[in-house]
Amino acid sequence: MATKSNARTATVAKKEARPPRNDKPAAASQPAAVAASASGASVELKKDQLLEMYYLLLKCRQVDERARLLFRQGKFKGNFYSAVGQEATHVGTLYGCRKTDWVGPSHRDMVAAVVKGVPTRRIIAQLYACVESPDRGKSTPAHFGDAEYNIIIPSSTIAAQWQLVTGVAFGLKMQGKDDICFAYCGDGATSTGAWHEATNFAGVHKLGCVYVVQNNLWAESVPLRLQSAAKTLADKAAGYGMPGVVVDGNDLLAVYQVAREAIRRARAGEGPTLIECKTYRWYGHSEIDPAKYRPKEEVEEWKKRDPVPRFEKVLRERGYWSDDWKKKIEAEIKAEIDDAVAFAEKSPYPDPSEATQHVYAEE
Amino acid sequence: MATKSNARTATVAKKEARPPRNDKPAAASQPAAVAASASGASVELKKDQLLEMYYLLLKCRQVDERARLLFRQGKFKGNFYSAVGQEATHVGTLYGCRKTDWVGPSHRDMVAAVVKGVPTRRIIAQLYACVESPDRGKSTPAHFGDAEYNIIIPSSTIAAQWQLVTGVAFGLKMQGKDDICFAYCGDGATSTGAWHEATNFAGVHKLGCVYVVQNNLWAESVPLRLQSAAKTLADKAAGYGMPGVVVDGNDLLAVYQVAREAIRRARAGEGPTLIECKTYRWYGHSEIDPAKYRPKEEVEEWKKRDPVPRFEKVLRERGYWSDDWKKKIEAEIKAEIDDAVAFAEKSPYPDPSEATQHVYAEE
Amino acid sequence: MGQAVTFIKAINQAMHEEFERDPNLFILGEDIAEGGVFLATEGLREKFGEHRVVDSPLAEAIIVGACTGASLVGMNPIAEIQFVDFITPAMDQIVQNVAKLRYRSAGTFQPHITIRTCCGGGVGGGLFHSQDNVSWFMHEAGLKVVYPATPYDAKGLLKSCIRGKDCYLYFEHKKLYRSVKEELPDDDFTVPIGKAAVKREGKDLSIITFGYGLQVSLAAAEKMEAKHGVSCEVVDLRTLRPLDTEAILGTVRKTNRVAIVHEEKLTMGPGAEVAALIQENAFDDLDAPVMRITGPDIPKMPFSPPLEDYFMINPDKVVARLEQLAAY
Amino acid sequence: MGQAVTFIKAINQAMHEEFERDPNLFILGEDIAEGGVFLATEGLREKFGEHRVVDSPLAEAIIVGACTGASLVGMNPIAEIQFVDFITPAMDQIVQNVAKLRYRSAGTFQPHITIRTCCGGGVGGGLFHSQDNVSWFMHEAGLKVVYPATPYDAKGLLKSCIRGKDCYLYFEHKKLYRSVKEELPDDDFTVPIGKAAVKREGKDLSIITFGYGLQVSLAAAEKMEAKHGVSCEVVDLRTLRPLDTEAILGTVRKTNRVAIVHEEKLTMGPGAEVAALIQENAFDDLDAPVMRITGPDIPKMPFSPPLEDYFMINPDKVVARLEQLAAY
Ligand SMILES: Cc1ncc(C[n+]2csc(CCOP(=O)(O)OP(=O)(O)O)c2C)c(N)n1
Ligand SMILES: Cc1ncc(C[n+]2csc(CCOP(=O)(O)OP(=O)(O)O)c2C)c(N)n1
Ligand SMILES: [Mg+2]
Ligand SMILES: [Mg+2]
Repeated sequence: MATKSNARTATVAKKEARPPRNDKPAAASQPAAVAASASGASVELKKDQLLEMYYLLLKCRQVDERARLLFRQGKFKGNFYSAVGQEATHVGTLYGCRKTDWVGPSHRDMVAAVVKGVPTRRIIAQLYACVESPDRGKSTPAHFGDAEYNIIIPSSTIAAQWQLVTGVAFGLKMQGKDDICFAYCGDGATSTGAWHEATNFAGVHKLGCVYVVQNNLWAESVPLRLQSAAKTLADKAAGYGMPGVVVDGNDLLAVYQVAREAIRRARAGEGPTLIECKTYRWYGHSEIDPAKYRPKEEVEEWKKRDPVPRFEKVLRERGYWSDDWKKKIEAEIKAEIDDAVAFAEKSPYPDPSEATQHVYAEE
Repeated sequence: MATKSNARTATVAKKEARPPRNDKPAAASQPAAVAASASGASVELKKDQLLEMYYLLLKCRQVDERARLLFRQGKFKGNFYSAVGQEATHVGTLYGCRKTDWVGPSHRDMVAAVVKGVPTRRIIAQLYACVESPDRGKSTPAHFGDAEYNIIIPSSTIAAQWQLVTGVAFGLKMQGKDDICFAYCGDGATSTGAWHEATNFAGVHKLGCVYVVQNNLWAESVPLRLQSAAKTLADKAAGYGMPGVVVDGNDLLAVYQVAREAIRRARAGEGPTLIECKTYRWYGHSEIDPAKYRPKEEVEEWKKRDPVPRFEKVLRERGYWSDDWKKKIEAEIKAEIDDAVAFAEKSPYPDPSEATQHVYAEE
Repeated sequence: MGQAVTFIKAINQAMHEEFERDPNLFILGEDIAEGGVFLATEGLREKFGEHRVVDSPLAEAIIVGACTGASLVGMNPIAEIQFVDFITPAMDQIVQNVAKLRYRSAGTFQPHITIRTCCGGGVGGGLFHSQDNVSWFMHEAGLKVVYPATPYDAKGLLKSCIRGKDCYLYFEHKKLYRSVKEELPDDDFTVPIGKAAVKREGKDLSIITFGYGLQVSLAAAEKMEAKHGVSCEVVDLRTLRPLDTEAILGTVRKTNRVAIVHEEKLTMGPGAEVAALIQENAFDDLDAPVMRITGPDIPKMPFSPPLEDYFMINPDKVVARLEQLAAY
Repeated sequence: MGQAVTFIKAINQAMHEEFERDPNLFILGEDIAEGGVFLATEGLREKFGEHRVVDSPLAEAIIVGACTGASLVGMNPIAEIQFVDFITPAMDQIVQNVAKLRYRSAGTFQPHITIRTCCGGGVGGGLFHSQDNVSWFMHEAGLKVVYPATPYDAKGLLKSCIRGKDCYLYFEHKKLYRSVKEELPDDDFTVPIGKAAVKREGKDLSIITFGYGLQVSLAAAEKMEAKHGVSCEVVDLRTLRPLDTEAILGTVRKTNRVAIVHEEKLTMGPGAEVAALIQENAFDDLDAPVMRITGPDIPKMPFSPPLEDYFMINPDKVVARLEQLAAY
């Protein structure tokens, strides 16, 4: 394991069993490859924090599912890359971060903005490519960025965010600041030269980066076995002189715990950490991908590991759960999204003349 | 260590102590960081083979030193990248390989051609950029390639050879052939995206590649500490799902032994191996680099680890040595080089009209 | 003649037939074994196996590097770059290795590769699924650049690349994939690389174009005829490197007025070279400056529909400019 | 005025002065802390420390990526690409991230970077130390491309990049580094980006050029005057994107005959755009076609001296073509 030479305390990570690495159904080859949940034992979080985390998890889910629905209803053009199934990787890493911390999301990380506290109106407006979107319709839907919240607007070119975030961390380090940088990418992204050059650079300069690889076993229709022969993707970390941790990406508290240590290191100037979250996207690569290449059993198996009810279970165990509360927040979130949709639908497309704006800072 | 998860038998590699990773003088920080020599114990080579290896080692040295001299005498233009001090990495890996095996040399690997059995005339002619050079003067000196010997002509762009050789191995695999591919590069090259993408690809497809990283602690004036934070460069191997081995690159038999296993694996279709040879270039990055950035002590320390006398010692210990023999082969090699120089000096530059040839196969 | 097939089907057919013909042919790319986003590779894996239809890691440099290397031992590779927007990570391999390996070895190493990639906008792809980037490669000696506009040419040119000895970039405009259909001969055929074709005869002015520009130009030509009785000749370049100088100058000498139509950005777009070439070689034949009717000088291309529309060429935009040309 | 300084010294001075002026300025590149192959960065590390003069890993993509990212938090980065031949691994970052980040975020993210790189042949560099590759970047909206030819311009333009808000590529022709000297003002000065300069007044014909082409063109102009009494105006573009259309058309309208001189390959070289632009906008002012006097259409450039000579432009080659232009 990549953490070997960088011994760490996160017990969660060490207990993690590996989900299957080939494209055979997970259930068939290695049943219930879910790690023992961290379920809080070593994580000190107060009740209201845990409830807030659940709220965020649910909000990610609802925003993402609504985005899918809106796309299928033809409400916005382009495409959409759903993160449903992977939301614990966003909430677990970003919960409690500073507004001034930086986030480099990839195509599947629109909901990172939800966790970072961006108003839902801004997020939905981006899908509608309208003037109320922070990018005024310049970029494709789901490529949500927001300069106010230090969320870098994604480029489609895989690992672009990884490079930029690394550069931001380099700048912050030169400025002696302790804001840190979160970057997200998929298993496929780890094969790119851009990813390698950036991760290596962060290792050399001990940058304040929390690198989150969402290993969902597929890159479009390409299975992991054709992507990498590494035992785990976290094994790559040693080659960059940083700790690498594998964690059950569907176990919110497990992710949270692993992320805390990475965040501590990053903020303390001890350098970056590579976190591999084993997770799964429930739907196709994008809304136009029927994803027939994945065995049904594999999808079913992973849906059973849905991070939302798993975290509900934690709350129940601790006696924090109430069905009424769930209904209440669900309704609240729905109302917020409804409002956002109404808002975005009212917002016009940009005037064609905007096409020539923002090419340069100085003409 | 990267070999951990890919347990191998090479005891040499495991005994290897790490030379210092910073740009402080080696002697100061970690005296005599030379590994216990494999000195043959487990390597079964007959006397004539050992003598042949010495002969090749010496020939590399002499050809390289003559090239340096010729450059300083103004006999050829351009530049030259000396491998003096690193020759054991070439002889140890390529000794006994097939003529049909492929080699992807970098800028510092002209002498790989010596080991592969290329006539010295061809090699020296390349320096002179004359019509007798296999490339008819198209490429810069020291970028020696030879289609007859399956030595890919180097491009200056670092890691280009790594990519091409990986592709050759992919082709050979598709054809079901058991010829294998050797690629050479420096420590600096491991930071490139091209290197990463190629190595990862070879891991996925279990290609017949022997990847040799000559870690000479410097990439031009850039010290290793600014190149990589990995404990060893071989640590990168695990991230590609292949064995990584560190070896004393100035110990010919140690390199040979490690390479044998890598070659066996490659030929048997078991996949690639990453070999990190700890070594040192005696001179500047190129002949125009005074290399003032390196502490004198470091250079002195490494010159003491000269692979040539170290291998002489092995031969002496085994009772194979004779001063007369040494004198004889030295003279033979010198005569061969003299002849090659005379040959190259007589060979004309290409006609200007050749400039427009070979751009396309079909006009 | 067989039945009418789409542009994408013509490409798919070409590959099926060539895979059958040449056991050394293989294809390497992202997301291709299942057929790909546009189904260009549909059925290949099922028929020829996953050792010849290989899903690559997400790594464009090694897609090109591995194919090039494999060609040195006699394999015949097709490298697929999913979208030409993602060709930039392979720039080093294409420009420094592929384009120059033959040259720098004085022809002793003989790389051969067909790099297929899809390009072009007007399909709601936004900034990273609408690029062309063809100009960069037109500049590089050692590469040949092919850019078909019809199913027939797509099939015939792809076969020529696959059977050729050089290193080819083969561009497929997404907007053509399903919008054009054509009956193709049942028999094997190829289309020569480096030859343009007159796709519409005319006598008053010439439109030189390629790719999706052909559809737009043909429509504009109809409108010019109908509206003004101006007879437009339309020349489809088909290959962008090498340019078919003879065909280009031929139409210029015939009509004395010429417009270049392309979707790519104006500055240093393909039209720059064509315009420079024409005025150099047929200056005295020109009754008007060579006109470039192209996309604007902004990143290609913003997503929001009005912005995309602003970028795209269309018959009306072309007609508006051609009217000026005719009146010059 | 101070004492005469070389081109490379002017660049070095510009950086020293700007490092002094702006505490957020830093430089990242390979082999720079010791001064670099050409001593462009000499003395910077000693004076400003290794946290501001940073030797990077051998990785051009992250050199550009890290600088761009750092600029988002207010740092002012210079990225050095040791030779422009090695800019290809950074193509993705430059074209997709740097050039488009401002645009795709509607100006809410504001990248700023100066990418310095050396280029050009005629110095025995062969195929991988002689490239220009400037054409690719001229094509990209979002980038500004600067290519000085004299010490004064080198210094003034570099300062403008460093103080500017945009993303710049700054080209340094190796052959100029020590071959041209000029006295520079003691006082701080800048040279505006996007402005060409008439470097020699003339009335019979115009030479439009840049970089090393300027030296060659000035020498050729002298010869034309001496040999034929032909008075040549020489215009130095200085910035290749955006082109100074006004200055270009100005000289064309004055002399009515124009040649573009550059070392880079002909096809899709910078001259293509300039020629296209001129004939588009000043067709009726032209007494002869715009002539392109450039390097040949082969990989830039083979090593062996006769092959290199074949590639390089020189005053005699230029004069031979200008004689044709004058006689047209
Ligand atoms: C450089 C580049 N190459 C190819 C693509 C096309 N593409 C978009 S997403 C994707 C797969 C990404 O897989 P992964 O990194 O595992 O992320 P996931 O979609 O699974 O979250 C590909 C190949 C791209 N956007 N950029
Ligand atoms: C892509 C690329 N970037 C930069 C260079 C310039 N360059 C040539 S050799 C070199 C250093 C190589 O260092 P290393 O890989 O350690 O090999 P060594 O020279 O030490 O054998 C550099 C930066 C290059 N040739 N190619
Ligand atoms: Mg994935
Ligand atoms: Mg080195």
